Amino acid sequence: MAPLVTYTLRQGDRALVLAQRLLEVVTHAPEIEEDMALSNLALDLIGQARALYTYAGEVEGPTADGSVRDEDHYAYWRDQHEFVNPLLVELPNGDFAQVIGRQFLHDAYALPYWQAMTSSTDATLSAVAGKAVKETAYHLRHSHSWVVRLGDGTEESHTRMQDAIDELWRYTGELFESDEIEHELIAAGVAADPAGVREQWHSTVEATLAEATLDLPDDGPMQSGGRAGRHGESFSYLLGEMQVVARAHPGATW
Amino acid sequence: MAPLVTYTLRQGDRALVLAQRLLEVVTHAPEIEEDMALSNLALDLIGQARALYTYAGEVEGPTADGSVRDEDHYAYWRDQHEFVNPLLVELPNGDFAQVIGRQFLHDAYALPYWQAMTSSTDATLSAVAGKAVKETAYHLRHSHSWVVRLGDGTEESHTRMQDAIDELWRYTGELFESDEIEHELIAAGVAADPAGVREQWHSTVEATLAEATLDLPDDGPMQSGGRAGRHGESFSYLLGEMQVVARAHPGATW
Amino acid sequence: MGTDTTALEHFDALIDADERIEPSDWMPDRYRETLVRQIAQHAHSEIIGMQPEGNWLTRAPSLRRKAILTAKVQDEAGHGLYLYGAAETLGTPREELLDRLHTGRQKYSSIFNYATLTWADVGAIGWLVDGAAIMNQVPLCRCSYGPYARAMVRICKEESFHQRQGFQIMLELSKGTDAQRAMAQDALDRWWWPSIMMFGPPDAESVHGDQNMRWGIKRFGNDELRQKFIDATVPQADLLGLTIPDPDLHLDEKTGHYVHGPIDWDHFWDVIKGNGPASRERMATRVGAHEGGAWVREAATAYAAKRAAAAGQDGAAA
Amino acid sequence: MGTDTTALEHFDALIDADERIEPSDWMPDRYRETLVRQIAQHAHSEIIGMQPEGNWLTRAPSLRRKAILTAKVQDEAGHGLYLYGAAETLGTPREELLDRLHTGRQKYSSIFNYATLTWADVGAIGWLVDGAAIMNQVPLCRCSYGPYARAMVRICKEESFHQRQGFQIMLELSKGTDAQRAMAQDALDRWWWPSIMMFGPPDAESVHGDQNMRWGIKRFGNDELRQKFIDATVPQADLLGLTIPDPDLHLDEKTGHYVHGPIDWDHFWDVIKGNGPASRERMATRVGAHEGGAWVREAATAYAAKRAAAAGQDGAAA
Repeated sequence: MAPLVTYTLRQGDRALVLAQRLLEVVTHAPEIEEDMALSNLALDLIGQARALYTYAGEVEGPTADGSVRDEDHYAYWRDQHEFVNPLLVELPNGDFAQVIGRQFLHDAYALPYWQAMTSSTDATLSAVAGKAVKETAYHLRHSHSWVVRLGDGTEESHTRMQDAIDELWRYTGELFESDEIEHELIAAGVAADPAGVREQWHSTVEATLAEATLDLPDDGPMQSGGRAGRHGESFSYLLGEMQVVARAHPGATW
Repeated sequence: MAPLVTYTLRQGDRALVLAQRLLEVVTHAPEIEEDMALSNLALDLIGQARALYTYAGEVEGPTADGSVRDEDHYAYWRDQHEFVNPLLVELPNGDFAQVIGRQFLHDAYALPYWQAMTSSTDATLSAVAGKAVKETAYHLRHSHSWVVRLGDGTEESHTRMQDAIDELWRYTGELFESDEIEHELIAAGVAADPAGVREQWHSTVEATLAEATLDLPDDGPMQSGGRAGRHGESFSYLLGEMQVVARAHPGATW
Repeated sequence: MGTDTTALEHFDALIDADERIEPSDWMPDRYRETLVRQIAQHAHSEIIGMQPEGNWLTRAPSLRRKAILTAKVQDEAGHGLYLYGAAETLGTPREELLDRLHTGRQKYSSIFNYATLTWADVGAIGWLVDGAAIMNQVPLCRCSYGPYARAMVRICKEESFHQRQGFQIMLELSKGTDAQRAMAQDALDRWWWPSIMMFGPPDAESVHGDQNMRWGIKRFGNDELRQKFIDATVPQADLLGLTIPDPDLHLDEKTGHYVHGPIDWDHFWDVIKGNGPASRERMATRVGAHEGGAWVREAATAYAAKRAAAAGQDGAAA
Repeated sequence: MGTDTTALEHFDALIDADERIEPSDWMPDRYRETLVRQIAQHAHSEIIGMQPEGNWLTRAPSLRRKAILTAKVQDEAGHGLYLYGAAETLGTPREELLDRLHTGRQKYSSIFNYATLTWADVGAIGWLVDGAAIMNQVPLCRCSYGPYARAMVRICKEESFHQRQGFQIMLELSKGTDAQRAMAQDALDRWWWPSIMMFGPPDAESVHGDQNMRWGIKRFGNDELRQKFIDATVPQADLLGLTIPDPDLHLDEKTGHYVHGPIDWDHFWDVIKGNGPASRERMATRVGAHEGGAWVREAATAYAAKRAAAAGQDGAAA
C-alpha cells in the first residue's frame, strides 16, 4: 500500500475511531449540553474521516473490477489489522474525566497537526486541514475548559482528572511516532513533521494542566502499535459493533 | 416452522442466551469459586443448547440442498427475530445480585420444567431432560444458596438482592406463557404443561425468598415477546458479539 | 395594571385576538401550570427521544447515515434545551423539571417506550414518529404563549428535515435487497399503531381538551390530527411498497379519508403506566446519566464559584 | 526433633533422597518463602491467564469450541484454587496472597500481558503458551514440596489436554480458508517470541537458579527447557504449514537441536516491569473484580456468622 494511502488512513481512522467512542457516550453524558457537544465533536470527526477515506480511495486507484474504494469500504469492510489509528483514540470510555482527558490530549495534538497540514504540498490534505483546523479549535476549547473545570473543581473531580491523565499518558507518545512510511512524506512536505507538532502539543498540555492544578506526568514507556494495525483487546469489539449491520447486508446501499 | 421445532428452539435459545450472559461475567466474579461456578453453569447450558439445536435440525429435516441444519446453524446463522428465548435470560448483566437473581428465577423454573419433560412422549426431549434435571438441580442449589446469603447477609446485599428480584419479576410471567404452538404439543404429551411448572416454581421462589428475608413481589404487568422473536434493545448487541467471528468466515469450519 | 380582574380581561383579550402571551404578562395560574407541564413534557420527550435513535449511532451502516443520525440526535438535545428554556420563562428552573421527570411526576411521549430493534426502526421513527410529532407540533407554532410558539417554529423546521431523512431511509430499504425490504416492513409493523396512538385517546375521552383549546394551547382535536396523519401517510406507505399492518384500513370514497381499524387503547394506557417494552430502560439511562454525572456538575459549579470569588477579589483589589 | 541443626539435617536428608517435604515438616525459612512466592505466582498466573482466553468466550465461532474454551477457563480457575491451597499449607492465607498480587508485590507470568486479538490467538495460546507451561511444569511434578508436586500432577494432566485442543484449533485454521490460514500465521507471529521468553532469561543471568536446584524446586535450567520446547514445537509448526517468525531459526545437523535467533531481552524486562500491551488491563480487571465483589464476600461472611451464631444458640438450648 502506497505510503500516502497509509498516511491518509491513519488520520481517517484516528477520526472515525474517536468519533465511535464519543457516540457511545451520547445519552449518558453528565448534562444535556455535553450530549450535544460530544455529538457535535463526533459529527466533525466523521466528516474528516469521510473526506480522508474518499481521498485514500482515489489515491489507491481502481480495484480489479474498475471501481474505486469509497468511504464505506474503509469504514465497514476492512479488518482489525488494517485499521491504523493510534491507540489513544480506541481506548474504552471510562468516566467523564477519562473521556475528556482522552479528548483533550487528542485535540491538543490535532490542532497543531491540522495547522501544519494546511501547508501540506498535497492539495487535498491541505484542503481537509483548512476545514479541520476550524473544527479542532472549537474541540480544543471545549476539552481544555473541561480539563480545567474538573482539575480545579472539587477534590473528587481533581482526583478523577489526575488519574485519567496519568493513565492516558502512556498512549500519547504514539501520536508523534514516525516511521519509514512517513519519512518520505515529511521530506516531500506532504506530511507534517511530528517533532514540531509535539512541541506545540506539549506546550498546550503543560499550560492547561497547570491551569487545572494538575501534575504533568513524567514520560515513561509508551504504548504503541495502533498505527501498525496492532490494537488493544477492546478494538475488535468496537469494530464488530460498528460494522455489524453493513456486513450483514453485503452489496446493499443505505 | 413446525411447532415442535419452535418449541425445541425456545428451550435451546433459553439455554444458549443465558450461557452467553454468564460467560460475560467470567473473570469479573466476586471470587474465583464463582468464576468456576458460572463457567460450569454456562458449560451445562451450552450442552443443553447443542443437544436441542441438533434435534431441531433433525426435525426440520433436510434443506433444499439436502443437508440438515446443525447446531451451529441455529447459533450463528439465525437473525434476531428468529431467536425465541424468553426475555428473562437475555437481560444485560447488572451487579452480582442481578446475575444471581436472574439465575435463581430461571433455575427454579428450569428444574420442574426438565423434571416434567423426563416424561415427555418425545424420546429425544425426554433424554435431554434426563441429563438436564441433574445439572439443573446443582444450578438451583447454587443460585438458591446465593439468594439466601445475599438476602440475609448485610444491609447492602439485602437491598441489592431485593432490588434485583423486584426488577426481574416482570420477566417471570413469560416463562409460563403458552400459545397455539404449544397447546397441541402439551395435549400430545410432548411439552410440559406450564401451569404445573409454575406451581412448583412459585413454591420454590416463595420459600427461598422467605428464607432469604426478602419480600415476594406482587404480580404486576409482565413483559413478553421474546418467545415470539421480539427482544429488548440489548439483544442485538449480544447476538452481534456472539456471531461476529463465525459470520466473518462463511463456510469455514473451526 | 389594576386588579386581577383587569389583568384577566387583558389576558383574555390577548387570547381572543390570537396574540402572544409573553413571560412578563399576567396569566392565570392554571394557564401557567398547564404550559409548564406541557412544555416540560415536550422537552423531556426530546431528551428521552434521543435514546431509541441513539441506540443505532454506533451501528449505522454507512458513514453518511451515521452523520445524519448523529446530527438528528444532536438536534433533539438542542430542542430539549430550547424547550426547557421556554418552560423556565414560566418560573420553573430546568433542574426542578428534570427532577419531576426522574421521579415520574412528569412524563414524556410514550412512543419512546418502544424498542428500536433494527436499523429500519431508525427510518420508521423518522418517517412515522417525527411525522406524527410534526402534525402535533405545527399548530403549536401558533400557540398563545410566545416563547413556546417561537421554540416550536425552530423545532418544526428541523423536524421536517428529520422526517424526510427517515423516509429516505425507508425508501432505500424498500428498493433494496429482500432482507432490507423485510426489515423495513417489520419496522412498519411494529411502529404503525404506536405512532397513531401518539395523538392520544379519542376526543370524547380526553380530559383537558376544551380549556386548552380556549387558551390557544391546543388547536385541533386528537382525532382530527390523527386522521390528518393517516391520510398523509398511507400514500407514502404505498409509495414505499410497504403494507400498513391494519387489515381494516381502507379509503372511504365518500369522505376521501382513510378509515382505520380499532386501536388497542388498553395497550396505550398500559404503556402510559410504565409497562412499555423499553420504559424501564429509558428512565434507567436518563436517571443513571444524571446521577452518574453529579460529580461533574458539582465540579463545574465549584470551579465557577472559585472564578467568581477570584473575580470579586480582583474587583475589590482594583 | 531436637535442635535446629538436627531439623536441617533431616530436611537435607529428605531433599537428597528425593523425598517429599510435607507441611508438618520443618523447613528453612528461605525454602518456605521461596515456595510461597513461586506457588502463589503460579496461582496468580492461572487466574490472570483466564483473561486473555476469557476474552473470546462470547465470540467462539462454534458451539463445540465455545464449550471447550469454557471448560478450559474453568479448569484454570480450578488450578488457581489448588495452588492457593498448596501455598496456604505453607502458612499464608489466600487473601494475603491475592493482596500481594493486587498491590504488585507478587507477579504472574508475563505471557498473560499480551493481548488476544483474534480467535487464532486462542489456538496459539493453547499450543504455545500451554506447551511452554507444560515444559516448565512437568519437572515440578517431582518438586520436593509435596502439596505443590501433587497439585502439579493434577494440573499437568489437564494442561496437556488444553494444549492438544489449542493445537487442534491451529490445525483447523491452517487447513481452512485463506483468511483462516492468515489468522493462524498472524497469531503465531505475535505469540512465538513471548512464548519462548516464558522460560526466563539465559541461565547465566538467572539469580536464584542454584539454590532452587539444590532444593528440588527447580530441576532444569531455563535454556535447557527452552531448547526442549523449541525442538518439540518447530516440527509442529511445519505440520501446520506455518512459518515461525525467526529468520535465523535452523536445525543444527550436528546436535540435532534447532538454533534460534537473538531474543529481545530488553522487551522481556520491559514487559516484566509492567509495560506489556495488556498489563494494565489484566490488573484492572482482577482488582476491579475483587474490589467490586467486596460487598458480596462481606455478605457471605455475615450470613455465615449469623448461621454460626444460630447454631451456637441451638447447641446451647439443646
